[in-house]
Amino acid sequence: MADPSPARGPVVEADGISKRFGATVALRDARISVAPGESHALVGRNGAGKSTLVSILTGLQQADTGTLRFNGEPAPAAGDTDAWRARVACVYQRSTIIPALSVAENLFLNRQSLSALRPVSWKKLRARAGELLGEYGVDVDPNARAEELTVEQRQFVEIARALSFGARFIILDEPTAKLDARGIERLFAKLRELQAQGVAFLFISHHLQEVYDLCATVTVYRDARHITTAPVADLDQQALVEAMTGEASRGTGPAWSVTGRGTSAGTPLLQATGLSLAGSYQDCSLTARAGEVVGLAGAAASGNVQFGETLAGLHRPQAGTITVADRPVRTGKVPAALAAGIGFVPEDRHIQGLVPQRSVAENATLTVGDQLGPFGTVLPSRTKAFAERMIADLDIKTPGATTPVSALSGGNQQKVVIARALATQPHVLVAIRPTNGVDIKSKESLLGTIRQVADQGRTAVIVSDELDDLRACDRVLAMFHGRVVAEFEHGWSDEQLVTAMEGMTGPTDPKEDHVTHH
Amino acid sequence: MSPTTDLSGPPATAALVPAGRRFDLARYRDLSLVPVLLVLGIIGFAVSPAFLTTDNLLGVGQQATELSLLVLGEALILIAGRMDLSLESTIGVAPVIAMWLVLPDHGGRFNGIGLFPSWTAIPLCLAVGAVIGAINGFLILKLRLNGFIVTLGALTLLRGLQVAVSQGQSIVDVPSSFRYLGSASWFGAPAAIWICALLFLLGGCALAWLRHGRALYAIGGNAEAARAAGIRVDRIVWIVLILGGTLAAFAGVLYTGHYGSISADQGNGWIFQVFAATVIGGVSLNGGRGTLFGALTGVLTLQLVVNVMTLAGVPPLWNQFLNGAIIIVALIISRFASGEKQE
Amino acid sequence: MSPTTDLSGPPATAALVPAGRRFDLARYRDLSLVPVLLVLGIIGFAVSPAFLTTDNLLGVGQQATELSLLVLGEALILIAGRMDLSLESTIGVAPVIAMWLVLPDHGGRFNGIGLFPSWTAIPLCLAVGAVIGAINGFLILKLRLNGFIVTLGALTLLRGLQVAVSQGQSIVDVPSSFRYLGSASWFGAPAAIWICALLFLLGGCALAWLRHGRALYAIGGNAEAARAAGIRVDRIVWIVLILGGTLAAFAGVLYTGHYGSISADQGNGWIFQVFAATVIGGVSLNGGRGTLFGALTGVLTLQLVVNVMTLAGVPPLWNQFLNGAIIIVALIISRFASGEKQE
Amino acid sequence: NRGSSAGSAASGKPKIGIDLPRADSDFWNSYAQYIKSGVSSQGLNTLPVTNSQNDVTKLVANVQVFENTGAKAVVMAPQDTGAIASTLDTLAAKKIPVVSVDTRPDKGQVYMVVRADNKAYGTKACEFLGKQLAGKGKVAELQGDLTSINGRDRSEAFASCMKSEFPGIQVIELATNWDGSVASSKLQTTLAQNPDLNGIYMQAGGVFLQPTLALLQQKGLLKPAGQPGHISIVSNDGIPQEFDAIRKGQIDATISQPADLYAKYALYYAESAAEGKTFQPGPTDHNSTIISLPNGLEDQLPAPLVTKDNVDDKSLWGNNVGH
Ligand SMILES: Nc1ncnc2c1ncn2[C@@H]1O[C@H](COP(=O)(O)OP(=O)(O)OP(=O)(O)O)[C@@H](O)[C@H]1O
Ligand SMILES: Nc1ncnc2c1ncn2[C@@H]1O[C@H](COP(=O)(O)OP(=O)(O)OP(=O)(O)O)[C@@H](O)[C@H]1O
Ligand SMILES: O[C@@H]1[C@@H](O)[C@H](O)OC[C@H]1O
Ligand SMILES: [Mg+2]
Ligand SMILES: [Mg+2]
Repeated sequence: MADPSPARGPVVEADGISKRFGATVALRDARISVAPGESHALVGRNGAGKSTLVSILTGLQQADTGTLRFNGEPAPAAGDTDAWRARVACVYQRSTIIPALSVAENLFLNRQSLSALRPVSWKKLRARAGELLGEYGVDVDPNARAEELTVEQRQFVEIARALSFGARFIILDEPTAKLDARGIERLFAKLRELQAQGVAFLFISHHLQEVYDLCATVTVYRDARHITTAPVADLDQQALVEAMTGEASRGTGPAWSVTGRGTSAGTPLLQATGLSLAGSYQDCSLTARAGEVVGLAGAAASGNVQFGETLAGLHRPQAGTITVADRPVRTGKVPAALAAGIGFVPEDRHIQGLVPQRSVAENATLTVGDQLGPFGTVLPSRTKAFAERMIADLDIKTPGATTPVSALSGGNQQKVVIARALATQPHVLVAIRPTNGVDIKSKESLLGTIRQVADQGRTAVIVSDELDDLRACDRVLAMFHGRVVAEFEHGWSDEQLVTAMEGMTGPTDPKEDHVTHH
Repeated sequence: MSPTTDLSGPPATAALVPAGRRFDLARYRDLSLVPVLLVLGIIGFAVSPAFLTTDNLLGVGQQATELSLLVLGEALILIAGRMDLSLESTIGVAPVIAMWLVLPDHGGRFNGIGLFPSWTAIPLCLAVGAVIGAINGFLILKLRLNGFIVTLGALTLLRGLQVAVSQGQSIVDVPSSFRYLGSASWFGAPAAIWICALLFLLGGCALAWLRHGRALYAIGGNAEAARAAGIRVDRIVWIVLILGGTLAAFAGVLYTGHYGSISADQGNGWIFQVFAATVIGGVSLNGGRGTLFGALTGVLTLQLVVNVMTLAGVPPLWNQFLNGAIIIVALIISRFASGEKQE
Repeated sequence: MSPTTDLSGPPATAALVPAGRRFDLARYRDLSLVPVLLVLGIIGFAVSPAFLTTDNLLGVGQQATELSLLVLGEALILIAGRMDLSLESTIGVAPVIAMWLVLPDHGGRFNGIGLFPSWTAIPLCLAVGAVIGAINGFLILKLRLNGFIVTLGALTLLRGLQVAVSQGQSIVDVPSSFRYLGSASWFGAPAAIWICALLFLLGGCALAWLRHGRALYAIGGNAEAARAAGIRVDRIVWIVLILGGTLAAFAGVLYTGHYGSISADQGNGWIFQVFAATVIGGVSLNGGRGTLFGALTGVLTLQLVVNVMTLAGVPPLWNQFLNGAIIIVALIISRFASGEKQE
Repeated sequence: NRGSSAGSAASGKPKIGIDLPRADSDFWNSYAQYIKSGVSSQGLNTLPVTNSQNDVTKLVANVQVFENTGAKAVVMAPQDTGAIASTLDTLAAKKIPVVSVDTRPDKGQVYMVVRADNKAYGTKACEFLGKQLAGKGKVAELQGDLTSINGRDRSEAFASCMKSEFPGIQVIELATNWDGSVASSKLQTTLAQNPDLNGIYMQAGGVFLQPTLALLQQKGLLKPAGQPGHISIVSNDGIPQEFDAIRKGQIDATISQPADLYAKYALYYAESAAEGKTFQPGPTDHNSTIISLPNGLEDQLPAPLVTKDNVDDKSLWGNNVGH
């Protein structure tokens, strides 16, 4: 399919690209150039214009100005999708899986048969799908409907599909955001293999470590502009962050620190005992004391997310009890959990977090409707004041409290979700993947916000598989296959935790009390 | 109405550029029919001097009352992300069942079972409406059936029930309480107009300033997010469906008083009008957007069009054509006035 | 109907578990009305010996043909994630406009403008249907207006156009080509049945095995994703809307032949039946799911119910009530037979 | 008992299939009651009575069931007079005679049409109103559905009579789809525009009477006949409520569309047809005339104008129903 002869130029070269959405300038005179076989990273803060560039590079949208060339030739015409896909394949940031269709069909969407008039041979299609999935070690029935897959499995279907076109240039827009460590490893192995065959990548991620692991060149965008392009080796992490944020960073460490204060002394605020939820986890317990942040680590199918959701009242466990400050909480009811003082940051802000067309103020106060006025009223003045305080406290970048939340960049949307959870002044904050898809700068401040909760004498539970998140915890419980398998005090090494999350029991056994302090 | 992430939603307004202008437009989305109303007013004025008389305008107002109550109910339901087609049958069947319960079992042209005293007619009628809403709610929320088709079935079923109970007759001898509200006049204007205005005002205030009113927008906008934020989604939706049924039943009370009898095809075919009015008035069929004020301008637009066409003496053969055309034109105007794509 | 990615589907359990069982259930979702049809058959047999006669069953079949063509069109449109309410007017207005174009301008009870020779009547009629679909498509896809309300406006407008053009009269003297298809008999069964069966078969095969057919599911399931996969979403949706209009116009041809004239209220009120049949047959109102076979069982269910009720001598006053009840019951059965919540 | 509702007395008689056009209007409701009582008093052998809800496709489906269950004659009231044509052809081919009530099918063989002359309704209403208003003034006409043959006949006859006989009267035509609330709203607008309105012609009292009275009452325009400012009203149908209104002087007249005779003669002709009797054009023994149509015969039943003078006449069907 692809031309094996030496390429006549960069696989892609874009110059002077500008794109506006109404009043928003998403890209301003931006450029990028990816050499054949190069692994090229594109980084920038939320809303810097990365995904917009992706949609222009893949022909989904047309730039307002600028030139675009593939292998030295002008880009195909706007509607000629086949030509586009011969030049560039893409894993988009937003899922492009169609839930009601089978995995096999999703993989070969719009190319189920060789020509439009030739009937589809489902048997062959299934066989081809099986082979393709096999290459990624994804154990999925090609016949299953996509909606039956886990998020991670879906992401792999997505990746397998993009890579299966045989294009010599592949764009991956935050492909790792939905994968756990093992998944990321598998993906990277595959990418390196392809790279060895001379395939070029444009790789987008907010995990700078991944950039260093995988890429040779990095391009930084900021505020819709191109800032710099350099070999990865020439930019250390600090320089990279500076380029992204435009501010000299005040050092490498985060602004917050894990104090470890109150770890053993604090009174248990949250106590979950013997919780079981069929199909997700069994007999799990957790204690969180005032002043500490507890991590609940676990890979995709470990049940840690469901466990966190159960604490927030989203699921009713078959067994077990939850108490907050020694008072039992009715399980399976969000209002009960809220009343008991449990705040909740859901896993996916698009699904459970935000009401997109409503304002920032409304979203931020969704949980505290009863505190904004007498007799069940919601006074606009109080809502606004409340929201403005949140905006200031969490440093949310928004034109105003009345802006629809959908107009904010991803990181700022995530802050609104956190604001919503903090609005009730919870004793216990349960946050699931709180920094999902958020840029490095915002991540730091979000974790800082969560630490603050603990520092004020309350407690927080971070449910995540991201080591960066878990580093903000005083204590981490690792889950595997629905059970808590290990517990770590602050100061664990990455390998320790990762092994535990992969089911090989770490050096520290759960419930073990004697742990070293740092 | 599922919890979804709408990729094609409104264009994200700038976080970079001061968003003043754009934002204002969005704010006045609910006013997008006001220019249409003005134009209709001017045409009406040009067409006939009778247009701008109190008599005529109050007439238009009163004619709009029953429809507007259905629109009020439907708007609340749509904002909460649901639909109810059966309102158009409730407006007929609720009064008929109330009559059947209170009218004596002999002597009249229509015989009931005389189970309750006749002063209970209005409360009974409202209760029937509430029960209908509750049953719809049960089927939709507990059995998780498709709301559009459940209420479509209910639309047919209830109309059939009305025919069966009334034996297809109109009921002329209705209790005076029933007759009063639809025909009385307060302070120089029909009572029905005052009542509707009051209900819209109450509803509007509740949506704007009450916790449970605000919750409707959250539920309609993203039910999952609302649930995760501790809003009792199913309970509130159920209440809204019950409220919708009750409002439709109350529209039935006004209708009966206004037209002097309960006819067997009361409200027949109105649901299309209800949807048209609500949506051209800026309420989204996908939930989470719109105001009662907008919905009200929708009703008034449709009603004024009929009035102006009658005044202008449009040939009867072209009436229906123009009615359809006006819906599309109003839709186009409200789309471009608000600048938002509709999905 | 917006392009969405619904990640909140059923808990992602499967795929760990061997997915055989789940998948099978889902596969047979389209058969969920088959037991209902069987039960109806048994009741029919018990109720009257006339039920199981060729005459009766072919009669039911032919009565179902026109509705089933609308259902075919609507099912395609729904699968692609859209809606078209105006089909019920197209079935009447397309033949009337075709007549107006071909009938001579004097002498008949209904006078046309005689612009085209009379053999062009059927092609003209289909063309009118296509044009209507194309205009709807323009308003929905280019102006980005809400499809439900656009086609609701079109429903009223086209019905009004029909009344205006035909002056409210039925047109009795139609060209013989027009009359033939709806009344001829091939191999012992009405031609219309063969034609419908063929169209459903073609449609079903296209949906199951052709790329463009599969594209409808992709578009209805997630239009953004379909676009990213290189499917020309707007173009295909437009074609489907045009196809829907054409099928409705063709239903008009069959109707005219079947009933011997074009009546002014041909198809009036059918759209509810169309939706009911399509949805109880397993096609999702949210797009991306369902089959034509399912939709066909939906039509047959509704039609058989009427037949059995007539044979059983259900009192006329309770007819409509039972009609509504049956929609809800079928919905409940299809919901529990498929085990899926409906949204 | 499979399908047939025949009593033992009737079991020997030929089976008759009867379809009612709709169940939700006062007029047709009364017709249904007369049919029911006629069937039992005459001991007829009928198939289960069906209701086609104003939809010709349902009517055709019902007729098909009649054919398949052995009907020897069919009584129907096709509200769509065009679309019944091919069904009539089928029935003719099977030698099943058809009695059509209220409407005259455009094409296709019928044994007998039982109806009153709807054009005559319009003309009678016009003549009465014209005289009441002494040939000048403004009249609002609440028309029926533009797609209904009866409505159109009434409108056309009314219009042509007004034009030729009373050119001094201005007629304001209002289309209503047989819908009371539409009628009321358009009448209200018309009243605002023409406060000097002095006559109303309602094409169907069954749907327009109460809304009209309620509106006039609210506007203070409901003055008894004879008083200044009285608006002359002629209605159509002859249901009991109209008679009450005539007695109270609220309306002036109505045309009694004979629901009882419709039912009586529909059954009579159906039975005769099944027994193979034939009829000739000319006057009948029941005060009517049979005329010849291209596709059959029509018995034009008398439809008397009812005014204050004859409103208590016991022979009017409106005085015998419902009590
Ligand atoms: N379709 C659109 N309509 C309106 N505004 C848009 C649209 N797509 C993107 N934007 C705006 O363009 C800007 C750039 O967005 P883009 O998605 O490219 O950012 P990004 O760099 O990918 O951010 P993230 O790291 O969060 O993925 C943002 O301000 C966004 O709000
Ligand atoms: N089609 C669009 N219409 C309106 N706004 C859009 C559109 N596409 C993107 N945006 C907005 O652009 C911003 C960034 O978009 P993007 O899709 O990159 O989100 P994100 O912040 O990276 O979220 P996530 O990582 O969770 O997908 C968001 O505010 C989003 O709402
Ligand atoms: O009198 C009218 C009748 O002739 C028509 O067919 O239906 C409506 C009736 O009121
Ligand atoms: Mg992005
Ligand atoms: Mg992102």
